[in-house]
Amino acid sequence: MKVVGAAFSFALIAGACSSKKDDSAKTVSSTAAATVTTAAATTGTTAAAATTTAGTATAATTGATTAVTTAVTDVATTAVVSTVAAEKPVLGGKLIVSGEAKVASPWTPAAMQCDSYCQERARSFFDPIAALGDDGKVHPFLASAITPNADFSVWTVTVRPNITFTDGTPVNADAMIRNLQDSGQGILIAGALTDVAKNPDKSLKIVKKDDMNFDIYMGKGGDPAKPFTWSTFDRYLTGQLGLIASPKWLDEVKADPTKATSPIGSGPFTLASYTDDLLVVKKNPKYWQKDKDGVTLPYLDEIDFKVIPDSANAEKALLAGDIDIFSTSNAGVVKNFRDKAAQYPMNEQTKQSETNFLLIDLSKPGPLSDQRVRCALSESIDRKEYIDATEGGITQPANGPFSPGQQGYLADNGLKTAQDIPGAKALIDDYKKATGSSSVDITIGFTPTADNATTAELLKGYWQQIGVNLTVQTVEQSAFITNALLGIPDFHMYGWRQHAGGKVDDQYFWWHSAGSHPDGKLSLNFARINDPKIDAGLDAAREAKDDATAQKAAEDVNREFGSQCLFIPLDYTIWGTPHKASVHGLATTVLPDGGTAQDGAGFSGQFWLNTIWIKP
Amino acid sequence: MRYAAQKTAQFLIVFVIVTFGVLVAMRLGVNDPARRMLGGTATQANIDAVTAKYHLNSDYFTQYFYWVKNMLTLDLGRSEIFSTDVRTLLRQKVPTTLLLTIYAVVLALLIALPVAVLSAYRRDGLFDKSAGFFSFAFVSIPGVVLGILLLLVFSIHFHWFPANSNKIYPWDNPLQSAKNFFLPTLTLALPISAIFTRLLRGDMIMTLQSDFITLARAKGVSPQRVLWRHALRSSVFSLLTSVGLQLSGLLGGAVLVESLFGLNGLGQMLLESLLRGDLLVIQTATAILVVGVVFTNLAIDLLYAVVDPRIRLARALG
Amino acid sequence: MTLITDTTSMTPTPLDVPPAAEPLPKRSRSKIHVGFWIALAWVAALLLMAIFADQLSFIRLPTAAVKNHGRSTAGYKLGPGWNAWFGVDSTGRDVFSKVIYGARTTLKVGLWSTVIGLLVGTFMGLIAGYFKGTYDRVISIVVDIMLAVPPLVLAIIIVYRVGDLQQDRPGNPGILKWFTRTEQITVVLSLLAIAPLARIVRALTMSLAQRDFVLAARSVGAKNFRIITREILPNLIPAMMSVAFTGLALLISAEAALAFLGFSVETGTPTWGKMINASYRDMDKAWWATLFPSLVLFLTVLAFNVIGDRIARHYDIREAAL
Amino acid sequence: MSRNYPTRPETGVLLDVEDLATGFKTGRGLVRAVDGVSLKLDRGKALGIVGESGSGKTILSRSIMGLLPRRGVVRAGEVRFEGARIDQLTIKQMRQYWGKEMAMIFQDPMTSLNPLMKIGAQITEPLKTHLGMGRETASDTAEKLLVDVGIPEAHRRLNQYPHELSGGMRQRVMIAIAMACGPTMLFADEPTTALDVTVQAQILDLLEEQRRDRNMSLILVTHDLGVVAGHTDEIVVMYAGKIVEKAPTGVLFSQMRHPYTEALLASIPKIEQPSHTRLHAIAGRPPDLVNPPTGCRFAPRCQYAQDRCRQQEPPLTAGDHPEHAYACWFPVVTGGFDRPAATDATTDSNVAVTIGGLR
Repeated sequence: MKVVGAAFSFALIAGACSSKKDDSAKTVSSTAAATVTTAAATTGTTAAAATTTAGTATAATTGATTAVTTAVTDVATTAVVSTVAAEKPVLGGKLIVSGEAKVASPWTPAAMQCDSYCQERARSFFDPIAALGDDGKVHPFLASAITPNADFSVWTVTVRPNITFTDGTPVNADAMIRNLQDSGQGILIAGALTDVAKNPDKSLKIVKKDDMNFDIYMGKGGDPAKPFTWSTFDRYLTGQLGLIASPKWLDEVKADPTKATSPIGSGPFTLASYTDDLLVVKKNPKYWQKDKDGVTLPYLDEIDFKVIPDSANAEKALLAGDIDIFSTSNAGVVKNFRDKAAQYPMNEQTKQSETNFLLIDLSKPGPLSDQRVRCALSESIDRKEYIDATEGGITQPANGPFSPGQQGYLADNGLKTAQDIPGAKALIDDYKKATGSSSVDITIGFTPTADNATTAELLKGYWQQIGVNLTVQTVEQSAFITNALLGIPDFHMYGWRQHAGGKVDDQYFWWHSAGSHPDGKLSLNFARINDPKIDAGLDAAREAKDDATAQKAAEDVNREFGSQCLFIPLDYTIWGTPHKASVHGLATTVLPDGGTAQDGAGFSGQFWLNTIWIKP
Repeated sequence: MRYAAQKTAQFLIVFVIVTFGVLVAMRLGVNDPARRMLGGTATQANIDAVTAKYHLNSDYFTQYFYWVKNMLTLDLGRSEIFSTDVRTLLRQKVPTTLLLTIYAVVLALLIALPVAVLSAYRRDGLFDKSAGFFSFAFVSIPGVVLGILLLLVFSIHFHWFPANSNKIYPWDNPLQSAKNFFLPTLTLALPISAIFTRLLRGDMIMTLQSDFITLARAKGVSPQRVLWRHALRSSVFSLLTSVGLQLSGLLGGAVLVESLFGLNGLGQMLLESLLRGDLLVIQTATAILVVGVVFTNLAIDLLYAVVDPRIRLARALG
Repeated sequence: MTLITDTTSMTPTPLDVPPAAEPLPKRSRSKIHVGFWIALAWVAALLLMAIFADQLSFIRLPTAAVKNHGRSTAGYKLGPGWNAWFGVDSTGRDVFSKVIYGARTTLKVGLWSTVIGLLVGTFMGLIAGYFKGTYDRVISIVVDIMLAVPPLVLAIIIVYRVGDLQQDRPGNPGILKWFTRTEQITVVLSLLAIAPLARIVRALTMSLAQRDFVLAARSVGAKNFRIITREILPNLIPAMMSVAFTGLALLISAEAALAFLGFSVETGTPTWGKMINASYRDMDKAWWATLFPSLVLFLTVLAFNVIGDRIARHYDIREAAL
Repeated sequence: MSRNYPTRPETGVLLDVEDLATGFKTGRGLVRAVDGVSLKLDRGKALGIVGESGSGKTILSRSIMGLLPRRGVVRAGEVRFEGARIDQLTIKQMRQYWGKEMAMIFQDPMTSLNPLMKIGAQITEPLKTHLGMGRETASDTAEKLLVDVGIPEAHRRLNQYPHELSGGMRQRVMIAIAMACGPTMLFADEPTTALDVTVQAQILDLLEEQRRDRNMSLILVTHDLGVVAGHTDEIVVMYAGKIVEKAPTGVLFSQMRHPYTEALLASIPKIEQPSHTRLHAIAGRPPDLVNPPTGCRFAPRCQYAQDRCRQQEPPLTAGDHPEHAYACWFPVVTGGFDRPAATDATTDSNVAVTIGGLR
């Protein structure tokens, strides 16, 4: 049922990261799973994620139909709500949510090692500085304004007044700066924030203007002397980097790390209890946000976040009434709920989502450093069969890391997605003749899930036909990410899922040679891509001041992926959030500035919590 | 006394060898255990601290010494993988598995005792034959198959029980807890009850042929009393041994059911920490299992003596 | 005064049941026979099909995609029927063929691990039971240790570590590369079998060593080796045969459990446990892909148990000893 | 059913067994363990049933008492106890007799006392069941019973387990259990076989004493003619499920007619012999009771057997004494107490030689 290929998906920035652990989808948004450090993730997460969402909501609606009256609209725009718009929200009640990931723990935003579900939980007690709207734009959230200077090299954040953390500490410039500086020190985040200016002591160059205002400076390569145009920086403030915790609590955690499990923020809920399996949050009665009728949010009294690692189990749990809602990227599960839309409306996210692909460690000497071999492997795959076997037949074959709805997506980027065994075999024979090697042996790593095992079986079959021997190793997820990050074990390839997002800039440090380090050194550019055309495209997109320029740059990047077969793409992820018909208000969140929030704050497989209500 | 000393010595030897064996097994060929325990993005300082704390650079004996020392001071350490300290982790996981284990064995006994006693009493009767057939089938049905069938029928088809038994403890919500634990318990209990039934029936049949049973009947004691008071007690020795084996097997062997039903217990924790290379958790979990197994055996041993005064006598004499 | 008055009857009283009629017990005995032969036939058929799978035309290759009217059947698009007897699995492969090829692996692993376990366990048990003393103490401790860790946990730890050590990582002993995954699983499963077998053999040997014929052999000066091989071992064989079949059944289940938890043989080699693991989540829409391998697994385990049980009854071996 | 023994009649027929047959269904066919046995027993008297193992004497006593399993066992004939038929009763009904009216003691007190129950509990069990005694009363009564059967430190014994007592003590406990509810009829199945010779006599004396004290009837089942000699009023000799000879004790010993009885007598151990080897004294084995030989069942092993013996089964015929009966075509004349009168009796034989030959 699940995505095979992608053993793991990863999206530091854009929330693109989801990992699939059991069969289900674990979206790791920022996370790089347990391993990856967080900070970077944080940052990135937001942005990308946000993007994703927009598309999603729409789609969802369509699928879900029934109860949903909503009108769907054009993709980018709308988040459709699955609820009847006119109905008045009911206060009170308890929502039971389940998700796949267990790991979360230290809840300090700087140290959180968070997947999508963890992000979702974190946003119940932390507010982000900014959030994505369904217009694809960044809207201030805990800030009241986020404004760049003319060339996008200095971003000014104005703090929303009269808000306090639940421990009574005021939310002000000092609190935000404290959080941003903490987050800026993570290994990964440093990788993502290379173009934020740094002080001599390595801290981010953030200057407090007054109690409620501060500036963040951009600098090429971190150099404060080289002001840098970063037109999409604010997207980062919608993700983990933007989550703001009480500085008082952060100090307490520093003194006593065990306090890390009882987070304090300014969010709609406060934490009541937390274990590995169950997180309970209760309504924050003094929450600052109100809905458009002036009712203080949130509507719910309590949310129980359970952990069900396997989406198939979560499906059964929802059908049995044990839970009210969950998110999944398990296409089989999504498919099942499409058939049950009357009883279980579902939000679907099909645009701007992650790509399932085989990640290649390009720096390893061996057959995979040869473009012919890579392309032959790709061409020998019967993507239709793969999708039928592991994705319930509902996903679309992918031609690269750009999914529909993303900046730079092309229906044809030069990569052949149809199976062509003779052609592939010819390429391999060619390679063998050219290099004099008698056999092509490849090792691939997967996380241990049943769907991955199925994928591995299929791949082994395809590649056997073209004369390639495949050895399959299974490694648990966190170790898996470590392996890929450090390039330690002798894997040539990894089943992977990543790269959700709206803008190509969200993927910058995943693909840019600046993030590429040799095996043995931590490399956010997992594939260790070192391709001048891709670098050029990414740089151009980051500095582009208009969409058309960025779009063109993104398309160039996409074509380069296609012609070089830098990845072996399989298909695009579909996310679904099925829930009981009694659950309403999934995508109606109104942002403080009056805009409508993008579904799930732009993260794959998430949804807003503060405006959910349950019809008794 | 001699008995106690012997048992203690035996326990210590087994405990030391097993835990040391696990330590070596887990660290053999691992270049940088600290990095493995902490994950790829751990800072060097963090790695150095852990290496120093557990003496990961020293030989295995030294490492073992410090591990034991830490255990004795109840410093179980912290798991980065689960991002919590191991003691908390155990507090979360052990009750689940313990409950599951106890439930399963108790349920198995509740099924096996009456069935076996009745089968033996009406030997070769219709009940005995059908019980024999079913117990043979249940002994042979692999846990995976049984669990899947139960899930399919009772959870997916009838919706009587949750498919995913998110653990709820009886002291929190007895009814819900019972519902959640029922299918996993049943999956474990049915094959075990079949084993118990077969053993007990065989022994009961032997016992029922002995003179003291005839004597008891000749006293005019009721058949129920003859069966349950006289015959059962003398027939439980193989059963006791088997209960011990099953209990200790289940402590760690419930992994399969835990994973099938989404119960998050000791087995799952062990599996997960193993896959993620969390050496500390594995060692601690194994140590707990070994202690559990040894104590179960001890308890069974003591039960023998409770049931049979002759064993008491023999032990008292050394 | 007369104590006993008289015996009136001079001729035997006819009893209600004519003695010639052979009553119940005989019938039930022959019923067991039937079960035994069915079990044997099942195992034999499975073995034959597994061995000659490549030659039998009705068995597809497990990697061959099944087409239905020329179209791919991936995604369980074909249920049980004439085209594919047990239907197809998620990849559109023939479940029946996979079950047969799976039998190959499963039986190979099960049989070999039983044989290895039997050899080692019998050796250990014989030494401990016959020589007693220090040998016994040492072996008993070894057995205790092996039994102190729950079997599935032991298996998981070893299988995982062996697989882990096989990976090309600086510092890993390369020697483990010589073992295929199947061989690793076999060895690990045989480890599980050793301790219980050693225990049984030890107990049996101890009681045999007390018997008259052994004492007699010893009194005429027979050497230990001769006594063990000529007197004790042959008498162990019936019990060991029974135990071997029961053990085989257990090991097959254990293999399935391991595979279910994701510790299985190489990719591309089907086993029943793997097949179940791959499809049980889709039971609600494609019951056949889970049910048939489960059923075959169950029946095979059952068959081996029946055979073991039958041998035990034949030689009157008490179950408690096992 | 709730009769109280003080009001029981002192004399009269207590037990009347008529034509009792008992068979076991086996895979080979029906084993006719008891085949047409009739006997009567008066109140307060003692009857000895003698025969080798396998002769059906134990089955006979259990069959009379109704203790055999119901499944796989075929019973025919009538058993009257105090004039009422008890052979058709259900187990539930029989429980009114068991322990209260009839009691039984066994050969080996080690296996017939429950090894896992305290002696006190085993004695009080019937007291509580039949007499409805409470804990305290039952315990006191149990102690008195133990004193009665000659066990020292009775109070302490109540809390002991069978394995803590000597063999003789255990058998006394058994007797105490049997006596607990004051039964009118006691079956003693080889009560002394497992005991030392010296203890044997004590136990037999104890049984005798108890019988007289309580005006109880006793059926003493044994393979040892020596045991019954001094302690019974009448003796029945069984072979292969049938009665082959019966007579008042004195008459039997003075005028025994059946060769089997003679052989049994010959096998009484000498003092110096260990007590367990006796029955092997008769050559050959008892016949297969599924397909018994035609004619006299003892014929294959009989020293004096002739063709007629192998063809025709001898009926029980009356002997010289009115209460003496035996089933033999060619009865022996033994002991020199009485000369044979029958015409077809065998020629005078030297007893010593015969015995030697039989061994």
